[in-house]
Amino acid sequence: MSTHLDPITVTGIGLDEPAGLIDAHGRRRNDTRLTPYVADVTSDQLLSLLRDMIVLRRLDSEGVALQRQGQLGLWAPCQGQEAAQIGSGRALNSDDVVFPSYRETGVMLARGAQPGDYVRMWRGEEGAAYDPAVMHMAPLQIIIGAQTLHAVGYALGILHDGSDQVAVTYFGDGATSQGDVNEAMIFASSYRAPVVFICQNNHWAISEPVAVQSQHPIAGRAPGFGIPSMRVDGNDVLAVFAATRWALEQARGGSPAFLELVTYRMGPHTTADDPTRYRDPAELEYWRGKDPLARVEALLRAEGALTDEIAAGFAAEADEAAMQMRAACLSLTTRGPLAVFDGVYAEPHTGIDEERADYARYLATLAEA
Amino acid sequence: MSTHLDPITVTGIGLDEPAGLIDAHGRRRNDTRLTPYVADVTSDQLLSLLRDMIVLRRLDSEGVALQRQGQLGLWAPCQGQEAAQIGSGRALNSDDVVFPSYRETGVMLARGAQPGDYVRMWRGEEGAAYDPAVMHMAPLQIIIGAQTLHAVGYALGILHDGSDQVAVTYFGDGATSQGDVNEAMIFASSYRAPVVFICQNNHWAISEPVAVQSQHPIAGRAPGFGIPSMRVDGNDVLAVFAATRWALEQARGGSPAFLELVTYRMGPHTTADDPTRYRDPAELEYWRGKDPLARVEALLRAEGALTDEIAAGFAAEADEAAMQMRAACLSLTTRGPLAVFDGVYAEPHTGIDEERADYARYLATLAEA
Amino acid sequence: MAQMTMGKALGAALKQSLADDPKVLLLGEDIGKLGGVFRITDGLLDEFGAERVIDTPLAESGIVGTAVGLAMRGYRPVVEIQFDGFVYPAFDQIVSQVAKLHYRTQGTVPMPITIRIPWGGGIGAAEHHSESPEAYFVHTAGLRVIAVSNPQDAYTCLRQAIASDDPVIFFEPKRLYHAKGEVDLETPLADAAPMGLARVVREGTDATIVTYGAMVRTALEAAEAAEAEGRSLEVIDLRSLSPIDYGTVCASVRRTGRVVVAHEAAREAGVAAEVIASITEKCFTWLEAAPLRVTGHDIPYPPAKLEKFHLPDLDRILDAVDRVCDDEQLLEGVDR
Amino acid sequence: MAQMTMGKALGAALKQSLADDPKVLLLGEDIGKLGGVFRITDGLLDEFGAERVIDTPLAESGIVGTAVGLAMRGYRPVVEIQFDGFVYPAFDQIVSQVAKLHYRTQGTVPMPITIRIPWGGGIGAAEHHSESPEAYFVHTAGLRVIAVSNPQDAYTCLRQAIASDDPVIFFEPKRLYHAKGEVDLETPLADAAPMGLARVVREGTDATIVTYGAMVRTALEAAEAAEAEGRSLEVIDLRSLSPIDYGTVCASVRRTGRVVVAHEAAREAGVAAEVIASITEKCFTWLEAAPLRVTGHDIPYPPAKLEKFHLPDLDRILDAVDRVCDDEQLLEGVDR
Ligand SMILES: Cc1ncc(C[n+]2csc(CCOP(=O)(O)OP(=O)(O)O)c2C)c(N)n1
Ligand SMILES: Cc1ncc(C[n+]2csc(CCOP(=O)(O)OP(=O)(O)O)c2C)c(N)n1
Ligand SMILES: [Mg+2]
Ligand SMILES: [Mg+2]
Repeated sequence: MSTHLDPITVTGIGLDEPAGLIDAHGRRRNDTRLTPYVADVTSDQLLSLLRDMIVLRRLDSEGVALQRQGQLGLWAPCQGQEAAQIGSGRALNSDDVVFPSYRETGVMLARGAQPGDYVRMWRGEEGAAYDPAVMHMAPLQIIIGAQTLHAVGYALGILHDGSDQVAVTYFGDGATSQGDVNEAMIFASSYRAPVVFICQNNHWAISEPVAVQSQHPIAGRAPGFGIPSMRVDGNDVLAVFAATRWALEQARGGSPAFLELVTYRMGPHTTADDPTRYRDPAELEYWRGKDPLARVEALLRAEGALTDEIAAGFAAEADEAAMQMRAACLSLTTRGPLAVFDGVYAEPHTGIDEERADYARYLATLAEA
Repeated sequence: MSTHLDPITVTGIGLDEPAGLIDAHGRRRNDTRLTPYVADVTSDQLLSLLRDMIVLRRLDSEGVALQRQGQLGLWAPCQGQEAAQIGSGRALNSDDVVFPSYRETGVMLARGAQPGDYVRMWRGEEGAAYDPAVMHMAPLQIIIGAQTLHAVGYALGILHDGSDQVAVTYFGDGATSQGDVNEAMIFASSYRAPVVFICQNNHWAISEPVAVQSQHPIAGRAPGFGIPSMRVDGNDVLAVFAATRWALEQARGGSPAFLELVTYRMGPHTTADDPTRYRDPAELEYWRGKDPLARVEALLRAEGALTDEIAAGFAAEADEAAMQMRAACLSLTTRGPLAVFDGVYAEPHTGIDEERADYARYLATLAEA
Repeated sequence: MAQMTMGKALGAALKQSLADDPKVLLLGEDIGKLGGVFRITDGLLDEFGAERVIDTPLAESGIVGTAVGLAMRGYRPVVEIQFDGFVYPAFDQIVSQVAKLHYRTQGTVPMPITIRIPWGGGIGAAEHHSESPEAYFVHTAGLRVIAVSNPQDAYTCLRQAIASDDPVIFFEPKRLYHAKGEVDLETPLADAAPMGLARVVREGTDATIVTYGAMVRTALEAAEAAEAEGRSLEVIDLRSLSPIDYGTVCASVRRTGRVVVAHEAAREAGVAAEVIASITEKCFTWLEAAPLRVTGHDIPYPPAKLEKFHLPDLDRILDAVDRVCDDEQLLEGVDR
Repeated sequence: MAQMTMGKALGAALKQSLADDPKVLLLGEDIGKLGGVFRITDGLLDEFGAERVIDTPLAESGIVGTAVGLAMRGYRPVVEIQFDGFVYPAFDQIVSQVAKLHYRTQGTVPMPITIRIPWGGGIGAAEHHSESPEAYFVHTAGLRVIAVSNPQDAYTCLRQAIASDDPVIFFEPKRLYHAKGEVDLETPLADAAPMGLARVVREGTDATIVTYGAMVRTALEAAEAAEAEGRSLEVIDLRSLSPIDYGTVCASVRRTGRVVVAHEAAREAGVAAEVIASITEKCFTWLEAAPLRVTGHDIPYPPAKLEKFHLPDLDRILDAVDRVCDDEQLLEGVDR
């Protein structure tokens, strides 16, 4: 009997070295496609990307801590994906609109999230973490891949309005197996929708290595749909920044674009997960060597832009942000019982009115007793 | 405002000439990839492919006639696709298993369908046209693309059984937009399932030109999923035969394969359709010039294998097959009222028993009245 | 007032909605040049252009998911699902996104999407072309569900559905597409009865038939036949399947005390079960007999030649009316 | 007899089924090395290998569609849907293929597929992780639907479901995964009560509570609390939601005359509506009061912190019992 039912679990990363601008030792590399897109990026800007990554890592570990302490129901850590999220998120215009999955804490940061925004949903207080209109960001999406179609529809609206905004959607390597994500590429291609697909290939979909989904580089799928794509070192914040600019340029120029950001989920899938059950510790070690923060830090230190003082400042900012997030979390209050009926419909609805009334009657009997 | 919401309707056929072995004038062409696969094909075999195509065209027009005469509820003509269906269907081993869409009359023919098999479903007598086990062919599938996943599952079973059969699935250009078809390619690739995907790109999905689904050759999508593919002239029966052998070889060798057969739906989508509402008559004329029957006839006549006498024999066989189909159609009987409950469940079911009994009671009251 | 078919009335509603509000867009398979397989959108491409009457790739999840994004951008997408049986690939986007997004965003993001579904059997169609999936959507909180039975309601309710800030699943009985009726195209939308209300389409005193869609006509025929036998049946067209207008339904039941609920869809956990459970709860002391269901059997929709044995018809409705009115037979009935 | 959690009992059932029949295969996301997010398949990959315990790509339609093909090849696929809210992408394959293929082929092609769904709320989970979609499947002819409430039934019914030649949607209440009970692993399958039967889990005389899944425990608690107040409640665990064992249900209702039906799922066109419509039809003359429903509200599942205001609990069941037993309050009730 064949053993092919067991998908090969060797990933394609060695096959096709992703494009990058900073190597794992923090040295600049040239890339003919990417370099032009960051010619204007100063050390200060790179520092500011590093700052966001440092703050993000701190927020992320605070999220884990809050969950461990029972203050959050769940948390989906993004440790290891800071460059992918900050590098791409920071490349967007403020009125570009993001359609994220649940793991995009870093994109939220790049979009200017307020402290409470990070925790409201994970604490189970509300369905959406933030106001989508304020953040220019759709609610975090849990149904794998569903948001990619929303992005395409939104992008059709952009086209229709004649605006130069772009819809940008984030999803994982696992998500690429969903019909929706493929349909999204097809719709985007047929309508030339101004949408950028950003796949963070973090090598795992919970316990499944990326090879279960794809035994070939994921970025290789998009061209078949007529969508130009790039496979980029997702742990290289400068490369991600450059590639995102490239992709946005495509989108503003009339074509969707696709990025595969090759990165790694250093933590568990969520705080409910135990990766020791399925993951070789050596793999984690290997990826620690490619830490997205370390390499840009090394570069900036080597180039003299990052000093101990600046680093200490960033750490303090990060601690402050984490404290604010914690404080916001602890100050969240739970709505009352009848709030469960709020917002189901936008217009009056006899059914919900009757149920609310009956539930209020019931609550009154409890109060009496 | 952009006009991109109107997908471009120029198809990619000129972009990338599909592979072929017989040109539109009935002259042999060489193709380094395809020619080796038909080195053994004699004139007699080619004649026999032509015979099937002639019979198929006749059956197909009889189906239309039966529908017009009120004997069938619907018919999905395959005129123009004879080479695609006969060329591929005849290349299969008898125990390969086909997962068709609703338009695969020619594949049914190649699989040895009995006269009644062509009409039973379209007349509305039964859900399945034939016995799947006898035909090695799943029931005709109406839900676009659903059968492609069944083929992959079946192919996993083949792998598991260590058999050298292949699951072969047919679908249209429109179907390639469905999530299911993309998921099927992904599953097939991950498990290296012995499945052949045959897309008959007949240029239309009802009224939508193929460019609504894809503005690039459809065969270009498969390699992105890690599936080798070929884009073949679907009106060239020899090329289709060759390409199918190539694809089957891939599948028996441990890899799925994908064929795009570039062909044309010369008739309406179904007998319920009116293509004059959306199709330029010049396009039809253009494709008449590429008629799949005409070119192989021309070749066989030029090579002396086809004589008037043989042609007359084929025509007579075709008439005979059509007459048998008509006779089978007219002799079909409708099951009685209580038959609606048959076959819902494989095991006893109290719910259905009760409903059947109640309906029988009701029918008895009618009989009394 | 104009005489027109339901199909034309639906087309007129789409046309008026497109004309009234530039945010209205149509999406679907073959709705452009072809005008849809039922020609409901006939002429709209020419009049409003390919930016507003959009032929989509062949993928229902894609269509509905795209509509969600358009709604987030402030549009009012009107989706045509080609046939009832093809809505299931879009089920996830409808149930997990369309129905929930307004709630998920604490009411900040409305989902003014209308999903039109040519619906039901009785037209001798192939498999998957005669489904009655309404109960799935009625059971899904966050959606409104409308089912029309005549050209006037088709026209008015479709405009109301499109104008609604809530998502509406809009069922159009295929076998009535060619049925004609008077349609008032003039009355301003604001003056029309809301789509949420049921309507007593025939008054009667002995029993109430509650139904909707194509079955309204069958129920009216049954009521006429019953009248010949001296039985007076009230017929109610629910129109809105979610929410259901129990005010109208219960008022009738309290008068007649006897109820038959009819629909084409399967019986188990169908809309009739909902109606009967609610009627029983709200009108128990008025009921003189157990409310009965007349529905499609709990079987997959059968092949076309057998559909007449599946679909409730006049005789099956009258059979149930007999049973609900005949207290002796009723007692026998419950004993089996 | 062994004490074990429901989770372990389910794992034992899978293991036994894999051991008994080489045609049984498991398919799902993360069911291999991880043993599933709930660890139900823990250890099975090691024991039976990757050819029989198959981690799939992340696509539910793909999983179920693949299972259909495997079933056509003669296999008995057992699918794990990771959470209730992720079954919707597979809805088309379930409704149009799994449920209909046997009928479509005039009974020649069986579909012995079991689709396991970790199910329901009460565990403080994120959105889409607490759904109760059972009514969708109950309404779908061609499927059987099972919902278990204790380790023994979990073990026995899952083995029966896998052995059945019909497709079974198998609901496992997540919040009981860790609840322990006695499990008899020895009795041959042929000697066990069929999964299609309901079970009286507590006898009583004043009213009948009909429920299933995690709510059985809540109903039992309610019955105990009621007993303290001198009211005797009978509790029925339906187990099979399609078909429903009305023999057992009606026998109880004819004794008590009063009924409350409880479930977590939304109320409109839910399983309780089905049960009440059928009870009313079959037991009308025995009913002393209108049967009442205690269900989740007709809202999308709320954020975790609010779920306690959504899920029926002991008090809400007792409230309904009070109303169903108190004829005066009942009359008030119906008037509102
Ligand atoms: C439709 C659906 N199926 C299954 C799940 C359960 N699930 C949540 S996350 C996840 C893995 C996703 O992997 P990937 O797309 O790579 O994203 P990552 O978590 O690595 O960021 C799964 C299977 C889901 N949320 N939605
Ligand atoms: C899920 C689904 N959606 C829509 C339809 C309606 N429909 C039937 S055939 C068809 C066009 C199919 O086009 P294509 O895949 O190119 O196949 P062809 O008919 O050209 O052979 C459509 C939209 C369907 N049968 N199933
Ligand atoms: Mg991942
Ligand atoms: Mg086609």
